[in-house]
Amino acid sequence: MPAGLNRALLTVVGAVVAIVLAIAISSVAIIAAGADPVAALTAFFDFGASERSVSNNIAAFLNRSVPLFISGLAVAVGFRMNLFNIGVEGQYRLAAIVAAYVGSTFTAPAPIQIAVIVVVAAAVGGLYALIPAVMKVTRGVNEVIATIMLNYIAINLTSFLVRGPFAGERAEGQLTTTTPKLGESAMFPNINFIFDWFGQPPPTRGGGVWGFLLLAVVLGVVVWAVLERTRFGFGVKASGLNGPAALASGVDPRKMIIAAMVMSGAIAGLIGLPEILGDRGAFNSNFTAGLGFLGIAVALLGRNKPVGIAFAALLFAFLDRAQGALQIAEVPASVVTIIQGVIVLLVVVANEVTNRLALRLEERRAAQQLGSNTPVEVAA
Amino acid sequence: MSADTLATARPAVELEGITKRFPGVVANHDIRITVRPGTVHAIVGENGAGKSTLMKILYGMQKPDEGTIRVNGEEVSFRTPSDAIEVGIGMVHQHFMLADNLTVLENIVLGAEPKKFARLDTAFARRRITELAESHGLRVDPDKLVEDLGVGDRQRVEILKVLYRGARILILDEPTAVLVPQEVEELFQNLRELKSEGLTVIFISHKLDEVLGIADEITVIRRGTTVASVDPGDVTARQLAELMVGSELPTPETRESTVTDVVTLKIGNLTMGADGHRPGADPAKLREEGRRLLLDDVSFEIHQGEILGIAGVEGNGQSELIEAIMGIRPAHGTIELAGQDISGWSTLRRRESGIGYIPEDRHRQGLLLEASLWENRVLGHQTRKPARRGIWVNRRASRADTQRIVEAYDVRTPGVDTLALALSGGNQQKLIVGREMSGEPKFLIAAHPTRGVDVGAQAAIWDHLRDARAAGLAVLLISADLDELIGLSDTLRVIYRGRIVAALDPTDITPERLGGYMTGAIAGTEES
Amino acid sequence: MTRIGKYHVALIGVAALILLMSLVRVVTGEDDITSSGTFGAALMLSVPIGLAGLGGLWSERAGVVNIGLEGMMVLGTWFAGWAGYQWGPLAALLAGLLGGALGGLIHAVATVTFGVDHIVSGVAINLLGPGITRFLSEVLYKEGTPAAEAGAGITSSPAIGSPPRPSLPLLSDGPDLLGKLEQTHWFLLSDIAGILRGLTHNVNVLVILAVLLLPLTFYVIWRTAFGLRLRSAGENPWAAESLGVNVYLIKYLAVVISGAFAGLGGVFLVFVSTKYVEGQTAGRGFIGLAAMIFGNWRPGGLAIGASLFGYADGLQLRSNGAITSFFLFGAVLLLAYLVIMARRMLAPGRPADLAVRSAKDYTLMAVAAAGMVVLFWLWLTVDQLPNEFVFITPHVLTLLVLLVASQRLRMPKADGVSYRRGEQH
Amino acid sequence: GGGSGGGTTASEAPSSEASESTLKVGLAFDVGGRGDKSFNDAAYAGLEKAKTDLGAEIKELSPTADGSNRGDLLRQLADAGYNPIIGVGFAYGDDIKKTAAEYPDIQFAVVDSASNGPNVTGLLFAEEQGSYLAGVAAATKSEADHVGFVGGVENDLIKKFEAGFVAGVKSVKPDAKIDIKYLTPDGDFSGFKAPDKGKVAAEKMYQDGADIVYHAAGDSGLGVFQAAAAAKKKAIGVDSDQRQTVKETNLQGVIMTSMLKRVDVGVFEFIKAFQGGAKGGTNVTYDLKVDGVGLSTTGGEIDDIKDKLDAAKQDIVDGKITVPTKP
Ligand SMILES: Nc1ncnc2c1ncn2[C@@H]1O[C@H](COP(=O)(O)OP(=O)(O)OP(=O)(O)O)[C@@H](O)[C@H]1O
Ligand SMILES: Nc1ncnc2c1ncn2[C@@H]1O[C@H](COP(=O)(O)OP(=O)(O)OP(=O)(O)O)[C@@H](O)[C@H]1O
Ligand SMILES: [Mg+2]
Ligand SMILES: [Mg+2]
Repeated sequence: MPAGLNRALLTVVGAVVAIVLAIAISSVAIIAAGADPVAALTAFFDFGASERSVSNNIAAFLNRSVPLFISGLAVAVGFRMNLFNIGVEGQYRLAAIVAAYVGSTFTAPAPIQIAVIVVVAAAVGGLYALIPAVMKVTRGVNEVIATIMLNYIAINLTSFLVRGPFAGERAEGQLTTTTPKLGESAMFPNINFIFDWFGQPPPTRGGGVWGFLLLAVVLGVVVWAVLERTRFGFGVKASGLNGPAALASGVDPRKMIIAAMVMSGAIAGLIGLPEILGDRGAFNSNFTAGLGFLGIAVALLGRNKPVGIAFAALLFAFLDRAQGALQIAEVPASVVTIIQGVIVLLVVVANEVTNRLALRLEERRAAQQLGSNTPVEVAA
Repeated sequence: MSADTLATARPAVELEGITKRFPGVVANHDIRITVRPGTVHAIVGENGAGKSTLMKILYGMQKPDEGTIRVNGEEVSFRTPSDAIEVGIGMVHQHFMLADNLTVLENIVLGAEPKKFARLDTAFARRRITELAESHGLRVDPDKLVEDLGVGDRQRVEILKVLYRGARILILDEPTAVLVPQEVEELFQNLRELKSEGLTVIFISHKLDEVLGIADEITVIRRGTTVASVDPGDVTARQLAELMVGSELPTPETRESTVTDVVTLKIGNLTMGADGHRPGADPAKLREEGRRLLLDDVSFEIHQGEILGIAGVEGNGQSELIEAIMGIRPAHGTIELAGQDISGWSTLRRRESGIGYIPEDRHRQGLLLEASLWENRVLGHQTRKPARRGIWVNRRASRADTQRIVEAYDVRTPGVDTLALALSGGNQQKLIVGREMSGEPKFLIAAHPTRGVDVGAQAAIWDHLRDARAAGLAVLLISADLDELIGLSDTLRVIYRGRIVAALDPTDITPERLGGYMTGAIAGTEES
Repeated sequence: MTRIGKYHVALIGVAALILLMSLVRVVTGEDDITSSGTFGAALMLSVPIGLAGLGGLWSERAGVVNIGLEGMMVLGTWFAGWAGYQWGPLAALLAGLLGGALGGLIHAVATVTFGVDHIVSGVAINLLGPGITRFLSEVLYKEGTPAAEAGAGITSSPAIGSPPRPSLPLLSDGPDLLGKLEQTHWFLLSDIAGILRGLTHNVNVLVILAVLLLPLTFYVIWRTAFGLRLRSAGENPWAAESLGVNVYLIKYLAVVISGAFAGLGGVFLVFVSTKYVEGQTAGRGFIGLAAMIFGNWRPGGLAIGASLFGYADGLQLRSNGAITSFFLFGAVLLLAYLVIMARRMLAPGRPADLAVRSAKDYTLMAVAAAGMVVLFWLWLTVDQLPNEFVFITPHVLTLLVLLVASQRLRMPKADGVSYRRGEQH
Repeated sequence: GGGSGGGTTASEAPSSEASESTLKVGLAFDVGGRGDKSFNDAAYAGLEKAKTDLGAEIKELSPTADGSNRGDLLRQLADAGYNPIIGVGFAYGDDIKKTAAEYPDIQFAVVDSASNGPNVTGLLFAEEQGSYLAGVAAATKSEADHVGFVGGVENDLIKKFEAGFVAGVKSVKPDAKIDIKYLTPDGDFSGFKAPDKGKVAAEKMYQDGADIVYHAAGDSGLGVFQAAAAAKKKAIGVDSDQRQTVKETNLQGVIMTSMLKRVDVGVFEFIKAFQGGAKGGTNVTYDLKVDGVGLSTTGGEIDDIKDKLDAAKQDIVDGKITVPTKP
């Protein structure tokens, strides 16, 4: 146990050092740009003057982290098995539009309707991810290229659907194409009540703090349990660490590839839902794009572990939230992207270094406890 | 020997007070060795004694913490292998150091490329290689891809690599581990030739009779330190072994037969094509069409309490046979376990029905190096007690059972949460043996169960195999160690080019004759 | 022997393909299938993909997976635009190369020195590239700067001078014999003329450079001593190390060159648009990577992959209708497959094969036949596909080709492995 | 959605911040942000004019590359006391609606989208009318009776351009051939940033005989101009007077005219009206009547057909011609 503790401690120290370094590097850039790094730093923590603005910004921050977290989870499930699912982007967009459309075609009591939408989204994402999985298993097609291609196809398909078969009513003069609006019963209740606990006014922003956050937490726990505690998760881990050994141990790599890819895709399918069910009530042609790619960074930053991914998603969301505040402080907002990139790079470097250090420590400990190979006895 | 005339010359290599520490391990401690030029100098020692580390230091791959190296009387300090190559040292590593997807020529010239402007001068290189090959009797085709070569050929490529660089001092780290006796003899012939040309050879091996046959001088290393330097004329293999370990050498001898007449495993007409598997194809037709077969009509039975040994030069179908039985690679033919046809079953189902598997390469097929010991215990048993609890992995029970294995099989480890990579190879192997025995298998595949394992662990593993056999286990034993094969097996089969070419009685066969069958020198006479 | 055999097969394949294209053109009347315009556009659109792919090839042959090509390409575009408007095209070329190489250097430091997972580092570079360039634009191109006066904005640089674009005299220029031949629309002859003219008429100098880089890359990587070391680093770095090869140095060089190639792809985009436009790479780094894998980590295959994308993209941009003729194209291909299969099955003296192949092959043939009928029917009935389906043509084609061919692919053995000196695997 | 109950508390922020009734105008750009030399910059020009002419204090914010924080930018401006607040681009439609509901005391405007709240002003532009004139000019000037249209992204906004252009061409030469090509589908905005693709698409049109190509493709239009220059033919620019904004001298000559979309006017007029006490809830359409759209005349290439263009314009203004907004 102390070994594990050591390791965790090292990881945290590494991450902190990396973040501090990233801030330092970005400060240099900010100074070079003729802006004030202190102003930039304060901007990150400037949630506005009024209580209401603070609540809104907290909501914006938390809401942003939800899709990032889910996206990170989706990517991580693949990574655990050395499967690189770049296709999360396409999977979530296709899933989002189909789920939004299906959800708008009927009304049912809220829990049922929401459940149906969630299931549809997961199913569509999973099925779309099944394509590269089957291609890999049956024909050995590299999943990286296959999913890149399928992303383009999904984007076009989505565009076709939103303008054609799935197009909904639009207000006069509204140019954004959209699916039909979801009924009230399809909207996921917000969790603004948590602001009451702190004596804060609830946020007025969009749907407030999206209730989907809770579902995301549950999802995180489920993914953790599946990956870390179940036999399936053991198979995933074994396949990821050593494919041939897993095969020889009776883990069918083809089944595992399909299962992991479908699971990844199914989770990916949920990425768009917080926004649809918590705020927009429809899928439209301006729907947030690029979450699938950000998910890769988030997953890597979180070391493909749900808890790490949660922290990474919060960090990214925290940085993203400051886009407006930075501009108000006259700091180029692209600093956020630079910080994100630098943090990802430095944190993984730090991970690498601390990992090696931890292994070294572990080996030394093992060797010392055994006391073997010490030349003392034969020191003649 | 010629050694006498050279005795007055400056030593080719002098190592003095070499010490090398790794985190938690002192691999070398105050090592002293003097190698006279134009001799074959053997270094022997247990696994992990520090032989490879010492040689890597001499070859510039690792830096010693203390000590001096003198080559031909001059003190040297190497930063990289190229420094060592420069003063005429070449090394053939314990594991092949070849790039499979490059040609023999490319592998040989790499790092010392002849150039015409920037262009690689292949014509010149081909000439040089052919010259070298002819003058040293090392036949190779320079334009073949290395992946198409057998082990013997690869070994020759490795030696050519060294000679190509004009090395005068050759280090050979366990070059014979993968060779059959005939190939070993051929290699030794090459070495003697090199020696007669004045080259110096440093030779590492665990096979003491080989060492006695070739060496002019022997240095023994124990636990990182030189403990003796002896003349091969003065010692016997047994004495040498005792110097190495300070104890008596165990021998793998089966005491009394426990073979019953209950068939546990029955293999019938197992056939596997080289160019992929087509279900429903007729093996006879495949043969008729002249397709290359990795397994060709292999049939045998193993009874309860019997160890069946398969002898063969590596690459003659052993791996394919194992993988076919495990269901990892598809093949034609029948496989029956306790009377039940299992040829259509998945690997998992086969394991569940009582097949245990000690793989030939523990790092490739046997372990999750970056996972804890108890997770490695679960591997292959994830669907059975005690690892299983519904859809969950039963962590507590798995840990407890791993603890049991650690104790019963004397796995030296700080605990069951230690990562597998922190263990030495022998301990890793003991863990694997313990794991595979714990499913109470009916049938066990043991592929090279003691490869690279030191004598102590070797004896322990042999004991476990014998005990299990006595309790009714059927074992398919595959090994490159002919003593082990002859000593442990109740029955012997020889596999050659995918066919079973001979059935032999281990009680009256010598390693030499066995080697004859394995290389096809003696035609397959069926004895039984 | 086998080399020559392969070469012949390739030639016959190209000939058959041109014949088929010519046939489809004549039947459908879609002249764009083999027009010089399409091939000119295809060439222009393939070059950045091909350059990114070459970047990938250099780095992956040395054992470093480079998914950061996109980010490096972005750096290339920005620096090319920034230097180009001030000091002309040559400066643009150099700056773009350097910008890409800088991205490569970051990747090399992370993966080679620190042993970071290659994909992780690549993803970080894909974040950093656009971030850095946007930042630089916000600082250097903001209102009131000299650049802004010259026409820069946050999303674009001022215009750069355009480089010369030579043509092949006589054949594609001046008398333009090929152009005349193309206009006659004769079977096969005009098609070949169109293809040749498209590849030689009014081409950007960078295109010529880029095309030359393919054989150059082949020569360097497969024929020189440096190339041998580079490949050995991708196949078995430990072996290379044991022979005194400085694997770190080789990997550094390869990855930096890789970045420079990606940067060059960016320069090309800037040359075409005569300025830097934010987002103009549009995922070409990823496509380049795909083209390289498609091409089995070899320059020739990569060229085919990049051309496939360029051709399909060029064709869909030029003509919506031509895409529908792909249905006919596919149908004919499937027909050819069926004929070959049927002949093989009916051939006497090989009853063994019949038994062996039976079930699986019959299903395959049935699927092929059904596919042929469907494609033929689609060709007859559909005359205008929704645009979205036209846009995806290159990607669908790639997937189909991969489905057929991807089992032959072989990547460098130590590709993506994090290598550390002195630590054997 | 849920959570709109907080609306009642909305009044406190602006009243405490906006002291001495200085005019504080906030503006949120569309993706691409300020400095895009196009749409966003035109909006900024209007904002800047408000600063100089009306003494307004101004603040402008750009969204993230994925546009996910459009709504939050509006709220941050609102919380910081800006009033009125303008969202540039139809993508703001949805976000403005929500934000306006949350801040009922603040006036909002959205460019290219209709009003969808009592405190929202829709600033609409009759692109189809301007494009109609561009079509008339193209058809009249075309000698081959063959023209082309290159759209950047196939969304409804750009389709308005197409519809107007086609109607304009047909009004002059009903049999004229019109080639139409979009570069990317809706949702993939790279079509506005792909000069190479614009070039290929236009090249094809010129090769097939078209002699004038109209583009509504943002930066991709540059490729259209290049193709025109190479083919020695003409092109029509969009949004701003591109004969002036495009700096390459060799390209300026091919730009026969540009369809102007006076977002600057729209923005400025809105701010001015706000200062005058105007309230939202309605749309203001900038059409030919108020010269919110029109054709540029730099270079004098369409001076000779001025009468014809003026006649067409008059017909539209008078309502004799209704230009379609959908192709
Ligand atoms: N790179 C390393 N890092 C840490 N420890 C090492 C390393 N290389 C070797 N060791 C340690 O040094 C000891 C000596 O190893 P070495 O490989 O030299 O043994 P050997 O005598 O060659 O054994 P074998 O007969 O198995 O080849 C090993 O027990 C191992 O614990
Ligand atoms: N490259 C290395 N880096 C770190 N530790 C190493 C390395 N190589 C070996 N070791 C350590 O050396 C010990 C065992 O090494 P080694 O593999 O030489 O044992 P072995 O008994 O020779 O087994 P094998 O036959 O499998 O090589 C372990 O503690 C291992 O962690
Ligand atoms: Mg060892
Ligand atoms: Mg060794």
